[in-house]
Amino acid sequence: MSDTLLDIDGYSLDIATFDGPLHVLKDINLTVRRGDTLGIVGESGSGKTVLVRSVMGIGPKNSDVKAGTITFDGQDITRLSDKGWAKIRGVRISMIFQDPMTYLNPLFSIGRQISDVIAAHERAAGEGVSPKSARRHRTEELLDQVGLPNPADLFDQYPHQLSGGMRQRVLIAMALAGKPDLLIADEPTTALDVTVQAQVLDLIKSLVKKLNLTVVMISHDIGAIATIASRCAVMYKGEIVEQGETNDILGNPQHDYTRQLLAAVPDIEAKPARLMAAEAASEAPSKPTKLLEGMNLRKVYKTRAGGEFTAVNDISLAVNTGEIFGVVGESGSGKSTLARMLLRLVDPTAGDIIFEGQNISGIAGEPLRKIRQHMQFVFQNPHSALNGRHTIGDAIGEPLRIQRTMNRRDINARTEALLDIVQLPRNFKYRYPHELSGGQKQRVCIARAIALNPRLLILDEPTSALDISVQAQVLDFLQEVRKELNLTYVFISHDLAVIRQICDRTIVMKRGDIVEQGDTEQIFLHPAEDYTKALIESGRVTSRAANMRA
Amino acid sequence: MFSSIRNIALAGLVASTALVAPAHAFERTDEGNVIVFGGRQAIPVLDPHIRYDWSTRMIQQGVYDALVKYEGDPAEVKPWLAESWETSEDGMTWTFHLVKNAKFHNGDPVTAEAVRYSFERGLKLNKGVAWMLKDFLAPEGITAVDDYTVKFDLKAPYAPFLSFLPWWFVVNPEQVKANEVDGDYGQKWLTDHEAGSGPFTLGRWEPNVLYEVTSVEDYWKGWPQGENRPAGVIYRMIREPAAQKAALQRGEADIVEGLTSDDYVQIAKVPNIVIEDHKGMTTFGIKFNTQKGPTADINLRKAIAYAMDYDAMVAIYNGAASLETSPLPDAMKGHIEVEGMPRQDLEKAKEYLAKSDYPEGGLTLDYVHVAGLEEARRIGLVLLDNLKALNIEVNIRPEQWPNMVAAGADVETTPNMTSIYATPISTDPDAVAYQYHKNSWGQYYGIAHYDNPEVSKMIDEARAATDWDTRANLYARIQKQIVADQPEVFGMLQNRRWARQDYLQGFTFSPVRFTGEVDLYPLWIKED
Amino acid sequence: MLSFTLRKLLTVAGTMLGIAVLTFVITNIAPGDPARLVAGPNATEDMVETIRSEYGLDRPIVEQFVIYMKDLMTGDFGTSIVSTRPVLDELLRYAPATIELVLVAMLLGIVVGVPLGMLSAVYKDGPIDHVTRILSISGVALPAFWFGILMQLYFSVELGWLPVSGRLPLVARPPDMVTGSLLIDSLISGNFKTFNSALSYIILPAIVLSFPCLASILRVNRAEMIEVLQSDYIVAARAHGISSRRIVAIYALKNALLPTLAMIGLRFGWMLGSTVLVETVFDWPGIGLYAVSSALASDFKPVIGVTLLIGFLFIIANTLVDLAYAWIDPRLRRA
Amino acid sequence: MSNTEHPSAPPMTFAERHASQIRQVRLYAHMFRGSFSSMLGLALVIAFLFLAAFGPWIVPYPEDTLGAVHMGSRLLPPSAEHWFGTDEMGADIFSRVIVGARTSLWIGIVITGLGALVGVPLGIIAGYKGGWVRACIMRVTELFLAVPGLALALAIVASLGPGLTNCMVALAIVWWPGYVRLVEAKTLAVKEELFVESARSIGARTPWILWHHILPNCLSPIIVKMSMDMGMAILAAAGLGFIGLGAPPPAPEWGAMVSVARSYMPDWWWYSFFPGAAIFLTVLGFNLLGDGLRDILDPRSHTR
Repeated sequence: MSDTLLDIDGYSLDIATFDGPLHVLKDINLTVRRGDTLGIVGESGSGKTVLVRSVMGIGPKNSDVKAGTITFDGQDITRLSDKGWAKIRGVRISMIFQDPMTYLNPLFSIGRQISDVIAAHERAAGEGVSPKSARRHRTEELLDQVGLPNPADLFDQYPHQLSGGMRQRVLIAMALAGKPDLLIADEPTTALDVTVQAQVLDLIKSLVKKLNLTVVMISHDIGAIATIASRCAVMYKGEIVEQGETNDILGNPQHDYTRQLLAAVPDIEAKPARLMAAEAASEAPSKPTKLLEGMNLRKVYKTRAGGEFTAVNDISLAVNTGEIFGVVGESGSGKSTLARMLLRLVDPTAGDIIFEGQNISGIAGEPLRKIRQHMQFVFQNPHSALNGRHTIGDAIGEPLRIQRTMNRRDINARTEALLDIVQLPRNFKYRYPHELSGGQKQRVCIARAIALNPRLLILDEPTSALDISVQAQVLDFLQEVRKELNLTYVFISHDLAVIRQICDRTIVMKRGDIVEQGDTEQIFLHPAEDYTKALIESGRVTSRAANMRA
Repeated sequence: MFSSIRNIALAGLVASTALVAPAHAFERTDEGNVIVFGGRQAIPVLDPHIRYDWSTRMIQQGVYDALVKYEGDPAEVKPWLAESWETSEDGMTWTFHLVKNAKFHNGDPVTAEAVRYSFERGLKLNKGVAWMLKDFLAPEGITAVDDYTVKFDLKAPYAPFLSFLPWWFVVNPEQVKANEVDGDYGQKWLTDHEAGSGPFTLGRWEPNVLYEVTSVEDYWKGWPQGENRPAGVIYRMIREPAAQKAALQRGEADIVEGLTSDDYVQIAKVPNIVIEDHKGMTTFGIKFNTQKGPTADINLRKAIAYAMDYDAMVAIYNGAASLETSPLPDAMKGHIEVEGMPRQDLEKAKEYLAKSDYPEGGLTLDYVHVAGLEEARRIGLVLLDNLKALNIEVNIRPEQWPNMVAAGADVETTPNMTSIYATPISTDPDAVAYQYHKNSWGQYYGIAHYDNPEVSKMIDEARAATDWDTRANLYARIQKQIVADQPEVFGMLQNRRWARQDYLQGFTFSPVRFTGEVDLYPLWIKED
Repeated sequence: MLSFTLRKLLTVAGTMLGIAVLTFVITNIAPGDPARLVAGPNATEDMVETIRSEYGLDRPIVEQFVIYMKDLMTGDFGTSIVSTRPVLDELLRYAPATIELVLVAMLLGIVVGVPLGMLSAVYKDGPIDHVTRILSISGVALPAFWFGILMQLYFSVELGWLPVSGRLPLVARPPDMVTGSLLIDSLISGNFKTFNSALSYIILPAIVLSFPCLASILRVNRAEMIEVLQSDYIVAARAHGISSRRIVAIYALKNALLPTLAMIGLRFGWMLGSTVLVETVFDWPGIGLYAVSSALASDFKPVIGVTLLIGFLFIIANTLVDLAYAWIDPRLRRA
Repeated sequence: MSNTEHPSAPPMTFAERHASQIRQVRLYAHMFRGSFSSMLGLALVIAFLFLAAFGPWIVPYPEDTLGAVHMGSRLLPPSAEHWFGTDEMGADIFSRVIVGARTSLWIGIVITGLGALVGVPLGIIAGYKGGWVRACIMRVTELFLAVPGLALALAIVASLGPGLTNCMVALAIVWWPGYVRLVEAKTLAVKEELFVESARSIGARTPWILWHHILPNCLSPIIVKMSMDMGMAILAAAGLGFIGLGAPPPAPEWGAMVSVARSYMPDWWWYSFFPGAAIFLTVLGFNLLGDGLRDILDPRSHTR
């Protein structure tokens, strides 16, 4: 038996589109030996998912293998028939998927789905299908193995009754059901909350050890890769630009792209530049004036079943003029609801919002409309924050058309000026959002937000939908804009490293409550709450991995 | 599939019939043969004093008897429950002597009291047939002199009295009273039950599907066909002409009534199928609004009458119609052929048009017909085509019957032209002449709102006169005057047609029956 | 659960009431005069008046409305002026035929539509797919009345295989009424001859009625299957080695069935509406024919009654669909 | 990253400025061409529109479409002279079928137009406003949808009286709720999009949002539905015509022609066959077109 389990040799793949063929994979060479743990790092569009799916024979439609071969355990599986795959896919190679919600069939119970997989394997192995009870037993064993409590009860439950982390464990159990030779993990932690991410990674790590698995894991998260993989490859635009021992690559990156990528990851341990600057200037801060205050804000939603769900529970905060105010929390912590309440996009159930000394919680109609030009919002997802049917020029000009009485030519001039500010070419005004990259779109959103010269900008996770390298650019750019236009920011994020770099003061939210608040550096260095500590710790994993060379 | 359809058409009906038609089509039951009649019209209410459309009356005639019965062509009043009768000199009193052996289906004898009760019931309910007699007969005017003699005292002399009596069926008072609810004279019960003495009793009664009558073995008057008496008749609803035709060809029906005129021509060629084609009494006229609008102008009316292509009217029926020669149908007593009845003559039409208020034409007239009446629609098309010559446009408007009558009840809302089929209820000329009386305004047949005081006066006189010669003379003058006044385009008398299997025997025609109506009593099936 | 049922019942009652108001208003937009029709052509004005007052048609429309609504509350649908019978009795008489026809047609639509939809989704863009696609769109585009006539012509008149119209042969005594469905009743009474002939009578109208339904079920099922087959969990199932046949027949079908169910509910109502045409063509003695003949006679109480009944059946069908939804989809099950 | 200077670019040509739209159109055309059934639909619709536009000038017997009567040439089978044969009044069926396209086009446009005109605004308002406004609108809509359209339309026409106008009114009355439901559902989805919230955050008024953001994003399904409904409305009107409540004579309306012609089955099959086939092909054309449009405009929603 050869030691090499998977060998990808000179593999190139095109996908046919209307605009011509897209070279998705270019001359990929990879070798995985038994017992290897290989990580593939790359940003969105780098082709890493296409690559691993090709290994499974579930690559995209309209794809065309241009050159090269994929060999699995001595067998060429590049162009295998469905029948051939039946003996390999799921049996000898199996996969853990990215989003545990969409990869579990919502209509079938957990147990049913896993035991079906077991049955399929038995069939493929030609052993004959074991009785239901035996499969059930094996299923419960698997569920137990991935650390799920009460496997017997879980057997009859449905995916929607489980949390994200549990679902990911179920998917892992499914992948292990056939005792595969090769396990492929496709961004297994991306869709999870940071605190859960760490647990899942730990589970995978322990399983690798216990079951002596061969693993190929792809991720955009260097931290995750560093945790699992002993070897690692970096993909960029369909090519593998670098591969080798993980420690070597992270510690001593050779390729420019790898270096850029690592540099882009914010260093959670680094003392923020602004503090150093402030210390250097040792300027006595002028007495802060309050720009925005939220008092006893509370938001209760009615659920469909007739119950109530408290998204934000009695929160008070004050944002000073000129500062960057951070809000940290995981998904479901109520931070987005809070942000929207501050802007009156969501009406608070109780509490007051005071902007520049004016209580805006009760106003409506024209006064509210007028006040909105002073405070603007930048949304998390730039892909859906722009109307796909408007050109970029329309999108940037829209606030001007709504709030100002300007003629067409003035609006046009201002739009071009704004494009200059956000460092986009002027001819972008004729483009449509779908033609722009994520970072460009976020710039457009920012241009839109600053079009009316607001005093306050609320940024709701402005970078979390973007690739790491782009994130860094946008963050830098946001700082620049702030300086230039003298803005006050409320910055919402789940990423503590980012918060530490830019925020003056921060609140930490959990399930609608503030668990900790105060000076950012203070919170970071001396976290009082376990929750905060956990958040910081999970941030450290990635940060440490990326900053090994430092 | 399409080519197959073409094949049918090319090969003709013969081939397809041969394919599907069984040798014997009538239904056989243990009791004997059951004749199947395919018809389009439902029988919602059987009560003889409430409804009397053709399909209803066909079954009523089967299960009930009246004092007298219409038979033959020309129709004659034959003694039935009454074996004889006499009138007083002044025409005010009518006395009828009943047969002694008639009995209801439950065994009760048919007595003078039953007759009295039936007439009283009809008059008091004031529905259905009531209009025929109510102006001349009060319930109190009927007396049962003895068990088998009944006397009617009229309020005024009324010559047509006898001609209406065939439609006044006699019900069994005992049965009706037993099933009375809240003093409704048994209306609810008689809707789908019968209390009669006729040759048939009710069998299966499935509204909108089929209505069955079964023959009474010991019918008091006996059976003309003797041993060949059928076990019964099923009146089956077949609404589509195409389906009727198919049913006939496939032997699912023995006689059908609702084919298109072209179908009759076509199906006549099929072996074993016989077309009954008889001259009817239903007149067709395009009635003008003689009081209001452009058609109040007699010259315009004459112009239209002369522009009409009368031959096309007959052609629409494939020749199975004859043109009216008088307002009265040919089969009616007192009918004369009026001279100068308009026929198509464009010269004359234009002359009259020139004399009218619209010498150049250039107007649009409404032509209203009852929605769903195919021939009326097509006559409208002919009219539309013909009046183009006079530069008159026609707007064809199908209307539901009640709406049409409602609009026609008032001079103001009466359309310019309305197509009216009128079937006289009796053979007495008054039945048609009275349509031209001013008192008929508001009725469907009075939709022309024709008003000639002289004509009205003559009609009244003729009604009261007991002497036939006097009446005949009056009716002749009436007919001429009406034609001269042209209150309508006098159309044609359509033939009554049925298609039947040749083994169906005993079919008799009588013009006084309604369209489609057949006397079920003498029918029988001749088996090879 | 109890309050849920209660709420549901209240909604149904509200909808029914709404339909009653709606149809009453609609049918009284223009004043027809059914009394004159039933009085007969020669009736005098006072005779028409007798009938009008007997049916309350001489009262102001508002008063008629109030009376009708009051009666409706007690389950009285009024009286048909043409047949002089209570509308409710007539509805009960005619409804079984329609329901039988619609259910048979629905069954046909599902039994043919779902597998065909599956097939064409699996062999997307193949020849089967092209044929079913044209078929499915033609099905929706076919005028039912015209198609019905063509079918009669071919299968009844030319081939002589099936009866032209009606529900049962004339001499065949209908089986004892239990459910009102001839097919079921004849089976219950063990009368297979009647069952066979009832079947031969129902085939053509059921095919004609089901064709558009079949087409849209096919279409929805195909589209859903295509989408489901591309979904992540199917990709996962494939990756886990589950056989294609099993994926299509069990996993994907169940997911695709949900929207198909919604379509079935929708089409059920649509078919009830189409019976107006199909029953006319085939002389099927159901509520569609009853509605048409009543409407043509301006006899509106039956029209309102039929509309209410159809609305009610539609609501029942949709409730059943909802239940089936909950049965299939665990996310909708209540704790 | 430093601030790069953008030299003012030379003025762009039209093609450059609209490069993206041009590409989009080409993409649509490409996808459309690739589908046989879509092209068939387009061909049928174009043929139909052509006949509707020029019908009266190209038919061999124009006077037959206005009610000319030729009793001598009744019910002739298809021949070189009369391609589709003649009807019971001797009129050329070919001419009448072709001119009937006009009536049908008019029916389709009026019914779908009215339906969309009433339904779309109501749907947008219901979806966007929510609360009691939505409750009111949707209740009424559901009420209409609870009764099958054809049954309701039948009741309306029966009450109004037969005729083409009444038919169209009746069908429009039962047609709009479909648009309300479609647009409401779509609006509910679009409303949740960030760009709507974004527009609110810059202080856009509700009408602005409805007009600039919600409506354009609801347009694809509306266009698809309208295309489909053109066919379905023609079909429904033909159904009413068949019952005998449609266009009065001599208007060449297909449904009414089939209605009359059914009495002439099967011996004079061509009389009902050709008008029926015309209905079928027209409805088929609009449905195929709509289906094709959906594939390119609105690939996600596929339920009707």
